[in-house]
Amino acid sequence: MIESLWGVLPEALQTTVIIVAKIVAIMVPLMLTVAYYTLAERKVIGFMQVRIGPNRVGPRGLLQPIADALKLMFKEIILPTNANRFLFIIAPVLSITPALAAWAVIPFNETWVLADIDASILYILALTSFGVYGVIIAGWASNSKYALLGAMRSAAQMVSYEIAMGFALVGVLIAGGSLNLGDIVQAQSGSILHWFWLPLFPLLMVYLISGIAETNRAPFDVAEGESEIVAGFHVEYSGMTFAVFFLAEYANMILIAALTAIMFFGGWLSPFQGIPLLGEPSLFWFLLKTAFFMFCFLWFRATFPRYRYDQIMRLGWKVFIPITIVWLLVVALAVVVELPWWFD
Amino acid sequence: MLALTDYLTLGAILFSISVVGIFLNRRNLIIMLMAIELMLLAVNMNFIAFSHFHGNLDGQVFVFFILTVAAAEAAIGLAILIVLFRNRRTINVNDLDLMKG
Amino acid sequence: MTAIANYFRSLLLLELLKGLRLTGRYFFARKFTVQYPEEKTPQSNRFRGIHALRRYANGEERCIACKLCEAVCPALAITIEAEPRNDGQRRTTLYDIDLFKCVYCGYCEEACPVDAVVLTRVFEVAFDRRGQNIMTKQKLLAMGDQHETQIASDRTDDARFR
Amino acid sequence: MAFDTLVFYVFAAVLVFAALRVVTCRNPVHAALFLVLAFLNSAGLWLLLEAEFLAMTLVLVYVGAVMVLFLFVVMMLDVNLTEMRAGMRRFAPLGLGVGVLLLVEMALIVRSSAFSADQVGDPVRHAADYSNTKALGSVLYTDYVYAFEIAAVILLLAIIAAIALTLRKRPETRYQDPARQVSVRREDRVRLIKMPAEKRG
Repeated sequence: MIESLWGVLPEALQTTVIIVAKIVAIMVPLMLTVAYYTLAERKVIGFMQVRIGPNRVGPRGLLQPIADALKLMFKEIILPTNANRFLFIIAPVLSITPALAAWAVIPFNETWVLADIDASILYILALTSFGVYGVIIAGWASNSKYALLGAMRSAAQMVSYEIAMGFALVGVLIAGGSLNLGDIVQAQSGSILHWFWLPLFPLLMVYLISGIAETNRAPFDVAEGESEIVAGFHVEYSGMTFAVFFLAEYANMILIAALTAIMFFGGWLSPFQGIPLLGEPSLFWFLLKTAFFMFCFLWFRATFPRYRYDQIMRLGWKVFIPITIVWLLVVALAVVVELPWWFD
Repeated sequence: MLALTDYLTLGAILFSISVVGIFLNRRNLIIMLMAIELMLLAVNMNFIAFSHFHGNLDGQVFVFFILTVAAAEAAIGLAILIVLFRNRRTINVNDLDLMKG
Repeated sequence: MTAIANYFRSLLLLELLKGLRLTGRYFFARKFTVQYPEEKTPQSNRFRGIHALRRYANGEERCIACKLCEAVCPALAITIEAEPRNDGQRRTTLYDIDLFKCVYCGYCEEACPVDAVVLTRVFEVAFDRRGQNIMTKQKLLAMGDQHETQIASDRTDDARFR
Repeated sequence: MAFDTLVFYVFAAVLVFAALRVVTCRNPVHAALFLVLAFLNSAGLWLLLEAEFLAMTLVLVYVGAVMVLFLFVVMMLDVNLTEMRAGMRRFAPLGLGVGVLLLVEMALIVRSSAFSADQVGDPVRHAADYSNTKALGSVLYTDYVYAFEIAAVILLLAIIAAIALTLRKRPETRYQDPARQVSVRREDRVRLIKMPAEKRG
């Protein structure tokens, strides 16, 4: 019955249905991860501060994200006076779209990738650079001093760190010899020593730290800076609009974690390559690596005090960019002389 | 089937709009800069269309160089704008007449 | 030379790793969280919670309207008005404590010559209407009546330190 | 109507609308945002023309960096909007006249037989594994390598020029040197002194 109905559909519609199903298959787990990532953040930071974190809603607090979501949904959305209505509402959408759209090119294993395009690194760079608009527009449309200050800060910060991040990715694509994320993972196959974290270690550090700065997370969260500009660009947001900003931030963190796993830690490749069963490349390894870097985000937030704004800019321009440029030269040289076992 | 002329017409319309924009905003330096960016976009559109329809990559290479030069131009233009605003507290083109003597 | 060595050492991010190690260790440490409504932290007998006015054993209220507590209150939370009673004794007609102003310093208790105003161990207070923040004389006396045994035993325990 | 034709007309319509709003907008911030919209739409059109690399670069460079810079400047400068608008109506007839003249001239050229379909021919169909980025790169680093290096020098020049133009030392502000702050050791700052305790009077 169902098969005969399926056969009746025109071919274009069939592919559309399949693609939509794939998108849903990526988005639903992703949004669930985002929801539980917020709980994980509160739990992990609580644990590091010798507290136990939320434990009231459901067993061990496991239903807390659902309670939070319900609360945010039923809250009123307040429009500030003289705010630009259209831009005010569109800003959260603009900030979450790139965070979700980037998942189109993330390979989960050899075959599971929504769009296997050639220039996936370029695509991701273009999308992440677009993420800054949500912040700027939110800050400007709120018609509030604090929001504008926060937006200015995070705009400058994100644009500055984009350069360091882009250069780090250039290093990866020189080493991997491709712009396609799947090919980059394949280029790392061999053993754990063939993964790019070792030859590209400075770039890995720069990428990870720039990623934190890019997502406006602690210790680079001057854009929010609770103690100085209350909540930065999203002071005026409430209810669901605020929730969307929140989701965007966490989706971006997961994206950066996944990209780090793919580009420096061999994506779906197993660290025990060569050993039977355990050495099989699989989705599990990719998720494990991503989860580790997601944990690192929380770990950093629990550990480091917030940077001052001028220190952030100094770090980005005067430290990271020189380091990446120097290491790009090293990597390019290593590739040209075909340094054994890294780039064989 | 799309033809070369469709893209060229689009480029022409864009170019004309940006020329009109420069006339309309003769006082506002920022919008004038934006109109110039729009003009370059129209030119790029033509280059890429030609490159596609002739099967020759040289047009795209040229667009690449236009993009770099335009980025440099925007950076320097905005820097000049900021210095102007710092010194004169205005970016009105009519007020920038010190050189008349 | 040391400057150069320091520069290269700074590239290793040792301080950051030290910090991460510390928080990483505490991640596995035993947690000290007290599950508040079910569990409660122990209280001292000097705990300074919400106020009460005491009575003598015969039911006579202790306060003689000397207004020392009003004078000593650093937050100006206490308001007292007094008149002679029918039997000629001086008593308060109005004794209000504004809990929004009170800083729970306990000076009023220290100042009181007859141990009339005291701070009880009650700290779980919530208001849902305007005006509930004012502790009137009736409410204060009721507090005192309700918690008299606890108040008295706390005072006797603490007496030798006073 | 074929699918790509439909896409072309949608993108082109939004692009022309956005361009019109850029030049007629009352508020420079709105103008900048409409310019962003125009860039995004033309990136879509370039994808249609199989120029993936340049479409991505357009988004990356223009939307991600240049327009952010524009917005930054527009939001920072406290521009008097009414004064900016003053001459608009006066310049409108002249501007429109020149614009229409330009459009008519270009239309005459574009619609001439030199660009017609039989003259130009169909675009080259590429194989499935054709990579626009790779092809562009191989041309860029061989035939155009000198031009490429000049472009790099121009960018360097722009960086230096922009910094040199806007750099100013404010004498009243206090700066700090993080390197010096970090390299301070205890011995430089704290001096332990031994001294006899004073006698009590």
